[in-house]
Amino acid sequence: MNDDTPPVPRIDPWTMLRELTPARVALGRTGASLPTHEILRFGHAHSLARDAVHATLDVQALRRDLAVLDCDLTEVRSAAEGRTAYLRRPDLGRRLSDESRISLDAKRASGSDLVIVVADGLSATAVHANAAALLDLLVPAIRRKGWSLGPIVVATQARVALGDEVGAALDARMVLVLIGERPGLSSPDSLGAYLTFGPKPGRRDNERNCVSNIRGGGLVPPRAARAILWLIEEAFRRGETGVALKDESVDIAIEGASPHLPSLP
Amino acid sequence: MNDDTPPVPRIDPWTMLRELTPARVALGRTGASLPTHEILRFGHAHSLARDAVHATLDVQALRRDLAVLDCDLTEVRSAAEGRTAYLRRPDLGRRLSDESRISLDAKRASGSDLVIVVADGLSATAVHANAAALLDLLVPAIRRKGWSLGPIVVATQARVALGDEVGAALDARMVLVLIGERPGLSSPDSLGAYLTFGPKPGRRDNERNCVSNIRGGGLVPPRAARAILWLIEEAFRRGETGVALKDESVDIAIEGASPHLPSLP
Amino acid sequence: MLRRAMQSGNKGNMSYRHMVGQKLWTFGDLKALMAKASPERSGDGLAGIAAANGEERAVARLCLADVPLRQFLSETFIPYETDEVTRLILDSHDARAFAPVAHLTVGGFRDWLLSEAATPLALGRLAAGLTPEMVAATSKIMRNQDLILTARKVEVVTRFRNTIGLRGTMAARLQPNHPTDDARGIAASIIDGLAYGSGDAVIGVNPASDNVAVLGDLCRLLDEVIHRLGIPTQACILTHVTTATQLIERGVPVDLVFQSIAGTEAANMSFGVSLSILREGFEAARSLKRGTLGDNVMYFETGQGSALSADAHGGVDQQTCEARAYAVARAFEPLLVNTVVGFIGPEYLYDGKQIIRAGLEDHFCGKLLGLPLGCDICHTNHAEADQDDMDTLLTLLGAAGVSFIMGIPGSDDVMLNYQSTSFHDALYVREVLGLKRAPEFEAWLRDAGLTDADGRLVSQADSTKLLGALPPAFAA
Amino acid sequence: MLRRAMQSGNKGNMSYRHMVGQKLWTFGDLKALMAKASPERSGDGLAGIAAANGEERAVARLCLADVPLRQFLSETFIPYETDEVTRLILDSHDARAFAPVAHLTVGGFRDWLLSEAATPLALGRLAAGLTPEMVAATSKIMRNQDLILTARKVEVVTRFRNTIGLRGTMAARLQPNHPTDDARGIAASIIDGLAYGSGDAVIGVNPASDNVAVLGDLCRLLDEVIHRLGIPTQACILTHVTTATQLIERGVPVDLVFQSIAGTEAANMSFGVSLSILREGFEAARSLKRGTLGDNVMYFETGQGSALSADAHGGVDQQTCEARAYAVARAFEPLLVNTVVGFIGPEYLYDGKQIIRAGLEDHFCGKLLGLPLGCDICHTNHAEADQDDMDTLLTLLGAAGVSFIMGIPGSDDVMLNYQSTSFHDALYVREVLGLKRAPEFEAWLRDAGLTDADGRLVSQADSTKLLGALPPAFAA
Ligand code: B12
Ligand code: B12
Repeated sequence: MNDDTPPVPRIDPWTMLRELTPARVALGRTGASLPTHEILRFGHAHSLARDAVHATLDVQALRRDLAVLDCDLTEVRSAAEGRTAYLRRPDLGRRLSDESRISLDAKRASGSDLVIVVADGLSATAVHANAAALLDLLVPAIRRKGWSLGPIVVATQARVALGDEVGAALDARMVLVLIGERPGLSSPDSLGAYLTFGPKPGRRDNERNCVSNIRGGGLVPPRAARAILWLIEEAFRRGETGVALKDESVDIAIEGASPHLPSLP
Repeated sequence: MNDDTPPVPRIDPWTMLRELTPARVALGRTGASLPTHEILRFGHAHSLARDAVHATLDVQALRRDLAVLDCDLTEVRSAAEGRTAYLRRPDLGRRLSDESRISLDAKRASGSDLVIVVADGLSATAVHANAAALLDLLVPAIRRKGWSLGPIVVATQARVALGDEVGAALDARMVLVLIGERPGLSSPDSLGAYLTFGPKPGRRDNERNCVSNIRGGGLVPPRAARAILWLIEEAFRRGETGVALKDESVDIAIEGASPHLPSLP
Repeated sequence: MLRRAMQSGNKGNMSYRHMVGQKLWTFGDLKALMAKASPERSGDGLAGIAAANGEERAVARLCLADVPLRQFLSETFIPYETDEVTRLILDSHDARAFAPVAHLTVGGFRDWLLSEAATPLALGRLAAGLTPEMVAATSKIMRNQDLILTARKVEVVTRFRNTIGLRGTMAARLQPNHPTDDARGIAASIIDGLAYGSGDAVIGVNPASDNVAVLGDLCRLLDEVIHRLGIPTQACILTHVTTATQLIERGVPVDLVFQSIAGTEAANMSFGVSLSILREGFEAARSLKRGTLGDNVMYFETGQGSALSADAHGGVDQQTCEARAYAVARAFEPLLVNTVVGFIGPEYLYDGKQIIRAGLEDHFCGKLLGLPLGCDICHTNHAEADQDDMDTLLTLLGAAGVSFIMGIPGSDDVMLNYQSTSFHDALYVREVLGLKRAPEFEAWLRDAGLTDADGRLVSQADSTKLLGALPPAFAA
Repeated sequence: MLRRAMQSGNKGNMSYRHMVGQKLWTFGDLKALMAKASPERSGDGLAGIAAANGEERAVARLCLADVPLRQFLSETFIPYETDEVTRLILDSHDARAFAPVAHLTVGGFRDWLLSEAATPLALGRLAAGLTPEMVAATSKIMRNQDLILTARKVEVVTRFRNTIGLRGTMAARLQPNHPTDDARGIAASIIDGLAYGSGDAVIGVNPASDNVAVLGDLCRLLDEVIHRLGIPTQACILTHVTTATQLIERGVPVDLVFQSIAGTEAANMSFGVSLSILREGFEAARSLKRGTLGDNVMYFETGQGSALSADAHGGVDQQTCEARAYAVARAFEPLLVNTVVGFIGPEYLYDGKQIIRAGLEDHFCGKLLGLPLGCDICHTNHAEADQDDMDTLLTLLGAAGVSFIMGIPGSDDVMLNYQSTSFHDALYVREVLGLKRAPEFEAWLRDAGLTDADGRLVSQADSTKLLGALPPAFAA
């Protein structure tokens, strides 16, 4: 190697971009390739993200976290027994276990405007990290709005569509499913919110709305709560959720999205 | 497609070569590729060969087939329980199960010149197809030579080196292992013969000799028996098997290898 | 050893039989035969339509190879009466284009495709004569090498502000997603991508949000970046087609209109689309005339498993469903069609091997049907796959002549939560296979001093120049 | 998140530690660290030395990346005192050649290898300065694409009657095995292979028999075919080196001497060889001076798992054992070194994915060590692999610049009972990647009217000509 050879690996002159996004920008290169450190950091993150998929929901801790809300809390399980079955059989993750169906039917009181399902989905970590913070904001606001709130249903080995059966069993006008999104490499703790008007088995995804990427490093709970509340209100007004219902709320518009980021040098 | 286009797929002008070898010669081509029929025939053969690996040795049938030889027949199993363990754990396939070790120790009489092990190896089919025919020739010849013959040990889930422990347990001067070779696409029934002088656990493969490809379409049992007998005799004479012992027998020399093949047109 | 047998039964509803040695195998109908002839795949297992074992799979292939191509024109998999995709396929079938291969069986068609007779020209002319079911069937009896060898013969060229799909080129979509759609975050990823020579296929953002105002701002951001820097490329916000149509109506600058599509009417319905909804979006985008070199204005994404996931597969195997989605795509002359191959998860494509195979099949089927097929070579963290598998598929698709791939900073999509190909990965495959970018974009990079004459990144490129030319949202 | 830590302990017997977040990971010694840094592989699991899970594997790689290359010169994996392969490696290490990278860690070495600084020339000069353990360690922190990108920069050229390894070329061994070594059967496969343009690497027969007379006749058969047809190639009977030595002593025409080798003295012993036995064979072959263009007279075969299978791995992971076998090979200036990658079975390489990865690693390691590395891209029927996996590895190795592959009629070796690449497969990869044959052989094919100017098979080639020129054993 001569002295005039550039350093290996090459460092990007635009590393300051890193402060603007959690994306893996300005990684540098060696020839056409990623530097060793990045390859290995990536591999390590991958090993952790794979584990995150298998984390189990700590229902007791969730109960404790949600105690202040003074809600009726019920647990259900999907028909998928265990994580392996869950991963291979999405159909089972969308159906209640027989036991859970019976126990829900027993709870079916007079119905309610809204039932909230908190589901592990593909990331229990997401629920651990964000569900309580979100519900702390949502539940009081829902009560303020005067909508009647059914029990909070904690669902394990659950897919989004499990909410349809839960909502129908509890005779709810609408169901909100807060579910762990599949864990990403840098975002293993992201929560998704799916809203379905008139829940019943057989609803299709075009009949729901979604608020996604809810987490500290993403859509923070206060903004997520506002977006969800806007959608709930609008859905009740129109009597539908789905593709036709577009989010026209204004408060999460672009300019304020990340107010505390440093400006470019 | 024009009329002057050659036929698809192209047929090789040298298809008569097919009569000279079981190898897949003169398959024709379409562009650079194998014709559809060959691809699919291959895939079908592959599915069958994969099944052949999992065939289990029919010990009862083998007992019946070998009854005429009037030999003492013993069964042993390796320490690998089941086919999956066998495939993943060659180390276990080389050791006797505890039960089998005890039962063999009980049989250890005064020792013998030769013990023959008939082992499933990777192809029980090979044993079904060829072991009896080979032993029908070998056993009388061995007796004629005056070598004392121990029991015939039928071993399941066995590797070649299992013969070392069997031979040692039975205090044999030499062990001959007839074992199913891994099944090939066109040759799922090929038997290998491995000869080890002074068998004891820890022998290495350089201390054995091998006669391979014993089957109808390969080295037919009469020729295989002659090759094996030559090796046994020479091994007893020199007091060793292995790399230093080269097969210098003459009768399987090239000219007569497949006497009934048609000559070229 | 193998003997062939014929189909039996009434026209349009046959059962298929094949004799091997002494054993007669029966397959209920062509749809079932197709499913059983498919390579092992978790989704088909989930749907309960896969072959029971390797032998049944092998026999199904032997049987399928004997089916005449014509049969696919009479035996429908999803009824004509109830499915608009089936109607689209059959109604738009071009019998004249089909004529040169009309006499062939599936197996004979494979032989023909691999032969010297199947020139790029002949294949281009044939596309309109092929149905998705025909190409899917053919792919099932092909090895990986056949899929590569055939696909690379096909050249599909599309244009908006540059030229995609020329032989020897491969484009990349710059995918600068951000978990809150933050303008500066997105711009940062765009700068990074451009500096690494990515972005000729499209600069395409998946918005986390469905908020119409946010989406409008994003469209304007991309438009500004492209025009300030004078980049010969196009922008896309990958929101729902109905939202994009609304944005266009509101005067927002939209280059390409995006939509996820599937291969059955019911699956499309669960995506909230239909052929007529797609047509509205297509016409809205065309009306803007924003393309300078051509008017291919649609960007579609597909991926095996989506129909099954929506319980809308009608017993059709997932790869055939996927090929049917291409029939939907080709009705709208898209600039780009992207099979997002490992995106959904292991319930449809279990591991690296299944993802690799599916990627090659999709590319082959799309290309044969005349589409500009690219591939999001990707996996999720719940699948049994890793970057080695992605490197493998990338290299294979590069050899197969894939139209474009994704470029994501460091492979890690921080919003969609999955791993795809990085800016660096594109450099790798360009280096190893000598693949160039879209020529207009390649020239722009060179003129901007970012690459040398060979298209390689310049060692000490003054990529900071890019930073100066940023929109205000970024510099704020 | 990740913090680095240093090795600790006395020189030559260190323990390795790495801190990640709050957690301190410890690895007993360098050998253990190497094993845990290896990609998942059934053989290392069988040996009980693999990482317990993905996280441990990832941390081991982080830790290994920080190990200085020099460390491999002081910390031996198998004792110098008891292993002649270790002695060979250390005693023949060229410190001057090593100097340019002597200051680097494993991770820094990877960076350097992928950089523009690592030119083909620089890599060629470096080879003698590298040890198998260094290259094995580096391969463990590389992705598939890194292995391809680096290996293809290296050019290793060897010669006997033609030139192997020139950039842009790939040769093929014609492997005409027969279950009874029947002369006409073998000749039939040779004719078939030549007609398909195979055989430039070597015409190499694995004899089923160990019979000295049979082997002598086979040598004469091959010699006759090559000389009658005037083929610029070499022959080899793949019997034991000691047998080949005896044949030479008896005046039998032997071009190349073959031997299977492994990476430890004990494993070689179980193969019945040692460095001095190999030297005898090497010198015997050289003494015949049968090469016309060069005197590379050895043909070696290797493959991950052989040392473990012989219980002679000494706790070293199977890929490092394999790389050590290359140190044995390079002491004898071989014409060809062939990693028979999926040959033994699933207990060492479980499935297609493991076979593919191992093939790329072996090729990378061999090339970096300066060897003419080819690959028998193959699998057995007890492994979880199929022809799709083989197509994949073939394409990847073609891109990586593999020196040669196997050519077996229809992929099916009817004697060794496994599936490898066919004559057709070589045509495929030549077509897709534009790879040529050894130039002398390419010219011979053209002159014989079998191929056109591009090296493609001629449509109506009069390949029957070949049949006329056969030895009597064949025409009998
Ligand atoms: C996987 C996925 C898909 C898959 C879903 C199939 C499947 N079996 O998983 C596919 C590729 C088919 C898909 C399609 C679309 N998706 Co999507 N998808 C995702 C993704 C990456 C992960 C979802 C997840 O982890 N769910 C959790 C698991 C446990 O739940 P599940 O029951 O297994 O999965 C269900 C939901 O994910 C649901 N779903 C998936 N996407 C969408 C989108 C909407 C609007 C709705 C209501 C439901 C929905 O479908 C699944 C099956 O029922 C998210 C991004 C993210 N970070 O979450 C985007 C995301 C949810 N999708 C999005 C969009 C826009 C779409 C499309 C509308 C795009 C389009 N223009 O066509 C389509 C159509 C959606 C529909 N109506 O069916 C947006 C939603 C934006 C928003 N705030 O409304 C997201 C946030 C990503 C994005 N920014 O592009 N998607
Ligand atoms: C697999 C195999 C190998 C593997 C063995 C490792 C393993 N774990 O399996 C490897 C690649 C290491 C190998 C090496 C060699 N092999 Co080998 N091998 C085979 C093969 C293809 C299959 C064997 C089989 O199915 N065994 C059955 C299973 C159930 O038994 P196993 O206990 O799992 O396997 C043991 C035996 O196979 C044994 N073994 C393998 N090869 C040889 C060769 C000899 C001479 C001996 C004594 C033992 C032996 O090693 C294994 C582990 O202990 C056969 C061909 C065939 N059709 O059978 C050739 C075959 C047996 N080998 C052969 C040869 C020549 C060799 C070598 C001597 C080549 C060389 N010049 O170095 C070397 C060294 C052998 C030794 N002394 O160790 C010849 C034997 C010819 C003869 N009649 O003597 C055969 C017939 C193929 C051939 N024609 O080349 N081999």
